[in-house]
Amino acid sequence: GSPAQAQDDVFRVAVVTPSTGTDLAFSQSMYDALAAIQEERGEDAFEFAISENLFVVDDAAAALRDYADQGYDLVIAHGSQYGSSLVEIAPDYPETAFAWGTTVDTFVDQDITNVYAYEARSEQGGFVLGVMSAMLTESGVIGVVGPIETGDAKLYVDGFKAGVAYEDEEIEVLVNYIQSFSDLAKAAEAAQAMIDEDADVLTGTAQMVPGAIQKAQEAEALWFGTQADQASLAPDIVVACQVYDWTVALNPIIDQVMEGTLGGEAFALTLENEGLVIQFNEEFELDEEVMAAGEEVAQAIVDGDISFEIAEDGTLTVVEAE
Amino acid sequence: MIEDLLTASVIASGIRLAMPYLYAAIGETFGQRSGVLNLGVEGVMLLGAYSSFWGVYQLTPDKATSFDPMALAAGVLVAVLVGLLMGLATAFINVTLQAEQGISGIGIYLFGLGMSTLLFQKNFSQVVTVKGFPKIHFPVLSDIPLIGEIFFRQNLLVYGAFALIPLAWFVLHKTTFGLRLRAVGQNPEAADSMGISVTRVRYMAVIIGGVLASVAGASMSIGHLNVFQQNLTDGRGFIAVALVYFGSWRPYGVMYGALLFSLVTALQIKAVTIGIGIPSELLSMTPYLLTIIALIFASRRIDQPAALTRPFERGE
Amino acid sequence: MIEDLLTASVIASGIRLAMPYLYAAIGETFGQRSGVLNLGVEGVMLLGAYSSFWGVYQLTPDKATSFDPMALAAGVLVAVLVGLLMGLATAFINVTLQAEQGISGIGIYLFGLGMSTLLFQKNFSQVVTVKGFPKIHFPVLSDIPLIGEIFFRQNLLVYGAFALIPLAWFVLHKTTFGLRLRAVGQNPEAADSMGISVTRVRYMAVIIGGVLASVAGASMSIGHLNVFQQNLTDGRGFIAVALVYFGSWRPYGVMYGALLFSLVTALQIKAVTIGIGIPSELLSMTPYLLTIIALIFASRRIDQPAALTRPFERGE
Amino acid sequence: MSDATPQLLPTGQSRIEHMEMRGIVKRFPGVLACNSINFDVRAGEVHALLGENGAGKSTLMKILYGLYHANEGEVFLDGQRVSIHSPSDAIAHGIGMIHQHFMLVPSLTVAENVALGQRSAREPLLDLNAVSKRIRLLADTYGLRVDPSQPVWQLAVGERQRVEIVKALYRGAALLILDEPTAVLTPQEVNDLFKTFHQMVKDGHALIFISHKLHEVLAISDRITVLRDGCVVGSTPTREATKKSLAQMMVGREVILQYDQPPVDAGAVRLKVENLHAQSDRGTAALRGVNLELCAGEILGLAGVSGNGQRELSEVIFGLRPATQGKVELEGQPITGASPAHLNKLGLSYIPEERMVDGVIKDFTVAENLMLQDHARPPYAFNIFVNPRAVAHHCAELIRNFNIRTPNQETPLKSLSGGNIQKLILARELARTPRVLIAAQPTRGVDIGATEYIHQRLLEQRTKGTATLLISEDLDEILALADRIAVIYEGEIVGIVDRAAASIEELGLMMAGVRRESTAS
Ligand SMILES: Nc1ncnc2c1ncn2[C@@H]1O[C@H](COP(=O)(O)OP(=O)(O)OP(=O)(O)O)[C@@H](O)[C@H]1O
Ligand SMILES: Nc1ncnc2c1ncn2[C@@H]1O[C@H](COP(=O)(O)OP(=O)(O)OP(=O)(O)O)[C@@H](O)[C@H]1O
Ligand SMILES: [Mg+2]
Ligand SMILES: [Mg+2]
Repeated sequence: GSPAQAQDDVFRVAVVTPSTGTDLAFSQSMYDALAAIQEERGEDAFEFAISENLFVVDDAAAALRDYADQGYDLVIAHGSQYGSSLVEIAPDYPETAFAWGTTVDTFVDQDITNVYAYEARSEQGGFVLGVMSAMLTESGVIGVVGPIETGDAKLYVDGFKAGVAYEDEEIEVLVNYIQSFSDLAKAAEAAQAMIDEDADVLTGTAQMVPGAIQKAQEAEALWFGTQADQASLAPDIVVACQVYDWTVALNPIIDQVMEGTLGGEAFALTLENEGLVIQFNEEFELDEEVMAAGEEVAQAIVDGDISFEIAEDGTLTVVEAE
Repeated sequence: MIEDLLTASVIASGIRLAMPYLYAAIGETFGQRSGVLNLGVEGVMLLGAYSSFWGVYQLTPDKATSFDPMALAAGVLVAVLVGLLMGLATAFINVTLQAEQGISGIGIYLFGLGMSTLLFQKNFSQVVTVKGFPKIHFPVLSDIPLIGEIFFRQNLLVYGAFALIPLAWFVLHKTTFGLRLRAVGQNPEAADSMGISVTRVRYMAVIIGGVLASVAGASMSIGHLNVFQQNLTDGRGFIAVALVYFGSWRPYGVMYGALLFSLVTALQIKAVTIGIGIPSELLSMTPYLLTIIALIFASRRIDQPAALTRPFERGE
Repeated sequence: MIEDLLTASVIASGIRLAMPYLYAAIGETFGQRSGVLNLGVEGVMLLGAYSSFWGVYQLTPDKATSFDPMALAAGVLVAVLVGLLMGLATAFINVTLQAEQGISGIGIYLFGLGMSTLLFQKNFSQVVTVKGFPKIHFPVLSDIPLIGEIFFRQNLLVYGAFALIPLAWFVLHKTTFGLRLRAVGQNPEAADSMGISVTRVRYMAVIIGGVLASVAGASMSIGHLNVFQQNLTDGRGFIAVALVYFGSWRPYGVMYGALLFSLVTALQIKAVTIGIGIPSELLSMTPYLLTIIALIFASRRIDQPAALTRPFERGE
Repeated sequence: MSDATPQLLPTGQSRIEHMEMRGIVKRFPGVLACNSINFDVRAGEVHALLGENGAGKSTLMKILYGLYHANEGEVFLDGQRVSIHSPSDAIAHGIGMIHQHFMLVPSLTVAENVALGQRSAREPLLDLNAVSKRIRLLADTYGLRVDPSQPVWQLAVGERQRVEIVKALYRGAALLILDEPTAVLTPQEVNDLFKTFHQMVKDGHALIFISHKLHEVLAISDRITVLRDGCVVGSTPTREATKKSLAQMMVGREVILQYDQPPVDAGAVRLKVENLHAQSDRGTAALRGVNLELCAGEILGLAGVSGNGQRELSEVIFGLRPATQGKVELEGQPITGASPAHLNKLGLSYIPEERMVDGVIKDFTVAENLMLQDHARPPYAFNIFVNPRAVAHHCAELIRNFNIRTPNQETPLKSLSGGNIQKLILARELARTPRVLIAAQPTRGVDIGATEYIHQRLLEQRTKGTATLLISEDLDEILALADRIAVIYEGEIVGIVDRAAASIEELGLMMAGVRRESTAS
C-alpha cells in the first residue's frame, strides 16, 4: 500500500458497509454523510473510499485490515457485526483511528484506545412519529413492519410504540418483524394484513419497506418513515420521516483524529444535536395541531423532559422529568 | 383461532404470493422435464423484474398517477425478450457446453443479481415507483362475499399465472412437442435413436423456462410491488426450483405446492400480525418446514425425469 | 498492478478463507460419493459454529484475555458431537425416509439457521468474543519472507483442513471402506447384491459429512473470527456443495476449487480496497464467475456418483 | 435391381433390395473394433452376424444406424452411396435397429413410444388414437401382440421386444438390424419372434440378426458371416454350416460341446429350501411352496420357462427379496431373511440374471469390479486397507483364465463389450469356490468359447464340493451339466428327475406344468 503519511494534507477515510451505498437506508445514510463532508471540506482535503456489500464478517475483516495497512487516517466499520473483527485488528494498527457503529462500545475496557463508537438514538424520532400516529389514527389500529428484532430497527420500533402509548394507551399497535431485510413481497403482505386488521397508519424500517408503502398507498393508509426521506415513494400518504445525518458524529471524530486522539469516545445522533431530523412531507396536508404536537414532543426530548432508558435486556422505558 | 387466521384476505394474499412461483416453477418444470436443471431461475427473475420495470418506467408518460396499458404491455414484452436471451444463454451453457448444471445455475444467478443491481444503480439513483397492473374488479362477481375478494379482484398477471397450469399440462401431454420433451428427459439415448434432436428439444424447453422466469420477475416488479430494488425477488427463484420437486414435475402438483407454500406464508404473516404468542423467528420458518414435511410424506417420483442433469452426447 | 494485488498477505488471507470450505466440502464429498446429496451443510455449519463457540465461551475462565487449550479442544468436541447428531438426522431423513434430497437439505438448512439463531439470542444477549485458536508461529520457518507469512503463521485448524485432503483421498481409494462407499454411490443395487450394506455405508458417509460440516462452522467461529452471530457462515455451506461438483468429487479437485475461489475472493477484496476502478458490484462476482468458467472448461465427470440423489430400496 | 416396378412392403414402404457396407474401419482408443469389414444384406433374407464377445458386431451395426461414424468405408443402398450421420438419417433411408438394451422410455405408453419423433396428422397436437390404430394393424400383419395404451414399465421383456419391432416397422423400416434380440427371451418367445421374422422376410424386408446361440442362427438365417477381432473370418450359406463349423470359425479352434463328468459322491445337504413362498415385483404370488435340497458336490439344474419364479427364488435365497412364508437353511443354519452381506460371509455366492444392472459398477475399473465382493478379505485387503499388489496379481490371473478382453486392469468397465462384462462377473463369482453357488443364466450373452470355459469351471467346482443351483432355460445346457434336474412351473416345483433318467420330451411336458407323478402313473 501507499503510506498516507506522505500526503499529510489530505484526510483519508475508508468505510466498510454491509449493503450497497444506494439502499435508501442504512448504508446510503453513511455514504451521503461522507459525500457531504467532502463537499464541505473540499476534495483536496478529504478523500474517502468505500467497500460495500460486505455483509459477511469474514470478508469485511479482510477489507478493514487492508485499509489499515494502506494507512488510512480513519477506518469506519459501519455495521454492528464488525465489532469482533475490530477487536482483533485495531491493536495491530495503533497509529490508525477506527470507528464502529452502531454501538456505544469503544473497547476501552479491553485496553483498546483507537476505536470510536457511534449510534443513532432512533427511538427518539420513533417516539415523535408514534405520538403523531396516535393522533392521526381513526380506527385505533396502527401497524409496524420491521426486519429482525435487533439494533437500530428495534430501537426505532420500541420508541414508536412508546410514543403511541404516550399519546393514547388504548390504541392497538400491530408489530410484524418479517425476519428479512430484503423481502419486499413479504413486507407488502405484512402491511396488507395490518390494513385488513383496520390499521390506517403504518410505519416500518429497513430497506424492504417500499413493499409496505405500496400497500399503504393502495389502501390510502398513512405512512411514517425512518432512516431516509421516503416521501418520493408515495407523496400522498407519507406524513413525516426521521432522517439520519451521520455528519454530526463523523465531524467531531474527524476533528479529534486530526488533533491526534484516535479513539475512546462514543457519539450518538439525537434530536438535540440534529443528527436526527423529523422531515415533514410538504405535499401532505398535515393537520396543524398534529404537527404542533409532534414538534412539541421533539422539543421535550431535546430539552430532556422526556428521555429513554435502555436496559441490559433491551427493554425501553420512557422517563419523564418532573 | 383458525377462523381468525384463515380469512378471505389471507387467502387472497396467498394467491398473490403464489403468482411469481407459478410462472417460475412452471418454466422450470419444462426445463427439468427435458433433463436440464436450471438453478439460475432467480437470476433470470431479477433481470425480468428489472427490465420490465425499466420498460414501464420509460414508457409511462405520467409516472405516478395513472397506469398505461401500452407501457405495461411493453414492460411484459421486454421481460419476454430478456427471458428469451437468458434462456438461450442457459441452454448454450448447459446443453452445448455441457456444464455441470448444479454450478452453472449459480453462475447465471450471480450474473442476473449483479447485472440487475448494476443497471438499477446506473439508471435510477434511488428507489422509485411505477403504476403497474391494476386489479380487475369483475362487475358482479367481485362483490360476492369471500369468493369475490379471493378470485375476482386480482390483476391480469395473477390470472395469467393460473391459466398457465392447464396450458402447461396440455402442452406436456397432448402435443408432439410435449411428448418429445418428456422422452428426452427420461431417456435421451432412446429419443436420439428415434431421430429426435435432443439438443433442439432441450434448447426449446430451457428457453421456455427462461421466458417464464423472466415474466415471474416482472409479475413482482410491475404486477405486485410496483417498485424495483436490488435483490427484489429475494430467493423466490430457488423456492420455485424446490416447488418443481415438490410438485413431482407435474403442473398441477407445482400449483398445489405453490399454493400451499404461499398460503402458509400468508397465514404466518397474519399470525404474527395479530400476535398468537409464538416467536416470529419460529413462525417465519413454518412455510418451509410444512412444505418439507408434506414433501417427505407425499413424494411421488413417477414423473421424475430419469436423465435430469445428465448431459447427452452420442458415442462418436 | 498484479504485484500490488498478489501479496503474501492476500495469499495468506485466501488460505484462511479456504479453511471452512475444505472441511465442509470434503465432508460433502463423502456423502455425495455414497450417493447422498446433502444441501443442508450450511445449517450444520451454523450449528457447529454456534455450539463450539458456546463451548469455548462457557469453558474459558478469563474470557477476553488469553486462550485456553482445554476450552478450545472442548469446543471442537462439542462441534463434533453436534455434527454427529445432525449427520445421523440427515441420514435418517435421506436414507431411511428416502426424502427428496434437493428439498430435505433445505429443511436441514432452515433448522440449523433457526436453531442457531434462537439459541444465540437466548444465551447471549449481544455479540461477544472469545479467544479462539491462536496462530502458530513456527520458530524459523515463519520468518522466511513470503513463504513464512503464507504457510507458517496459520492456526491449527487451517493445518487440519489441508491435512484432510490427502487423508480423504487415502480413505476413498486405499481402504475397503472407501471402495464400499464409492460402489454404493455408483450402483447401490450391485453393491447390495455383493453383500455391502448400502444403508450402513450411506449412514457412515453422511455422518462423516455432518461432523466435517460442523467442524467447518467451528473453524469459522473459534478458528478465525472468534465471534458468533446469526447466519455467521453466510452461504458458505452452499458454496461448499458447489465446490464438490467443481472438484469432480475428488478431494484434490475440491482443494483446488476451494483455493481458487478463496484466492480470487481475497484478491477481489484487495482490489476494492486499493481501488482499481472497477465497480465493486462487478468485482464481487469475480470469484463466482471465474470458478464457474474454470469449471465449464475443466469439467470431468468420471467420478460422478451415478446414483447421486437416488434412494435405494431392495426389491419390495 | 433391374425390376421395372419398385416393389412395396406391406407397410407401404419401398424395399431395400440390397444394402452393402464396404471397407468399414472403426477405431476406439486402444481398440480397432472394425478392420476393413465388407458386409451386405438383400431384401427377403436374414443375414446372421456371429462372433466372440468384442468382435465388433454391435459397432458395425451402430455405424449402419448412424450412432457411430466410421473412420473409413462406405455404405450403399441399392447401389447408391449414402451417408448416414444420425439415426434420423438411417430412419429416413428405411433402416431400423433393435438394440439389445431396449431404447424405450419406461414412463411412456406403448403408443407414445411409437409416436415419438413422428409427425402427427394433427401437428402440433398428438393423435394417439391414430397411432394406436396403426399399431394394431401392424401387430395383426406381423403377429405381434401389444397393447398400445399400456405404459412400458409394466411390460415384460418379451413384450418390450415386440414394442421395439413395432416401433421400427411403424417407421417404415425395410432393413432391420437385430442386435441379440433373443438373449433375454424365453424359448417360447423366441419361437413367436421367429414367426414374425419369417413373415417379414416373406414380405420383402431385409434382416440382420446377431446372436450367440448357434441353434437360433442356424434356424432363422439364410447366410452367416463370422467376425473375429474386427475382421471378417468368413461368410457361408446357412445350409452349408453346422454348429461345429461355426464354433470353430468363431473361436479359431475346436470347441467341445460335450463334457465328461467324473461322478462325484453327493455329500451332505448344503442348502435346504422348505415350503418357500414369495411375491413378485407386481405383488402377485411368485413362489408357492418351493421345496429343494442341494447337496455338496452336485449341480442341481432348475429348468423352466422364465417368469415361473426362478428369479424370485434366487433372490429370496440370497436375501434380496423377503419370503412371505417358509424357510431357507444353509448347512442346517436358518438363513431366511439374512442380508446378502451375511450370506456372503457364510459362503453363498450368486450370479444374478440381470448382471449388467445388478452385478457390476460401470464406472469402476475392471480390477475394482473383480474385487468388489471379497475386497474386505485377504488377499485383497489387510486390516482396513486395500492391498494393491495382491489385487493386481489376482486380477491378472482372472483376466487370463477367463479370457476377458480388456486393454488393462485399470480400464473402466463401461468400455468393455457386453459379453466381456458378463465374463468378468462369472470370473469373480467362480474364482471363490463357494459353499453354495446360485448361477442364473450363466452363459446368456456369452460367446461360445467362453461358454465352454464357464461350463468347465462349474464342473471343476463341483468336483471341489460346491453345491450349485444352475438356473437356465437352455435345456441343452442343463442336460450337459446337471446331476439332477428340477422343473419349476408357476412358482412350484413340479418334479425332480435324475439326469440319466430325463428326456427332453418329459422335461418339456413338466415345464408346461404337467406333474411328474401323474406322468409316471
Ligand atoms: N464406445 C466405445 N468406446 C471404446 N471402445 C468401444 C466402444 N464401443 C465398443 N468398443 C470396443 O470395441 C470392440 C468391439 O465391441 P462391440 O461392442 O462391437 O463387440 P460385439 O461384437 O458386439 O461384442 P458382444 O458379443 O460382446 O456384444 C470391443 O473391444 C469394445 O470394447
Ligand atoms: N460412448 C461410449 N463410451 C464408452 N463405452 C461405451 C460407449 N458406448 C458403448 N460403450 C461400451 O461398449 C460396449 C459395447 O456396447 P454395446 O452397446 O455394443 O453392447 P452390446 O453388444 O449391445 O451388449 P451385449 O453384449 O449385451 O449385447 C459396452 O460395454 C458399452 O458400455
Ligand atoms: Mg454387441
Ligand atoms: Mg453384445
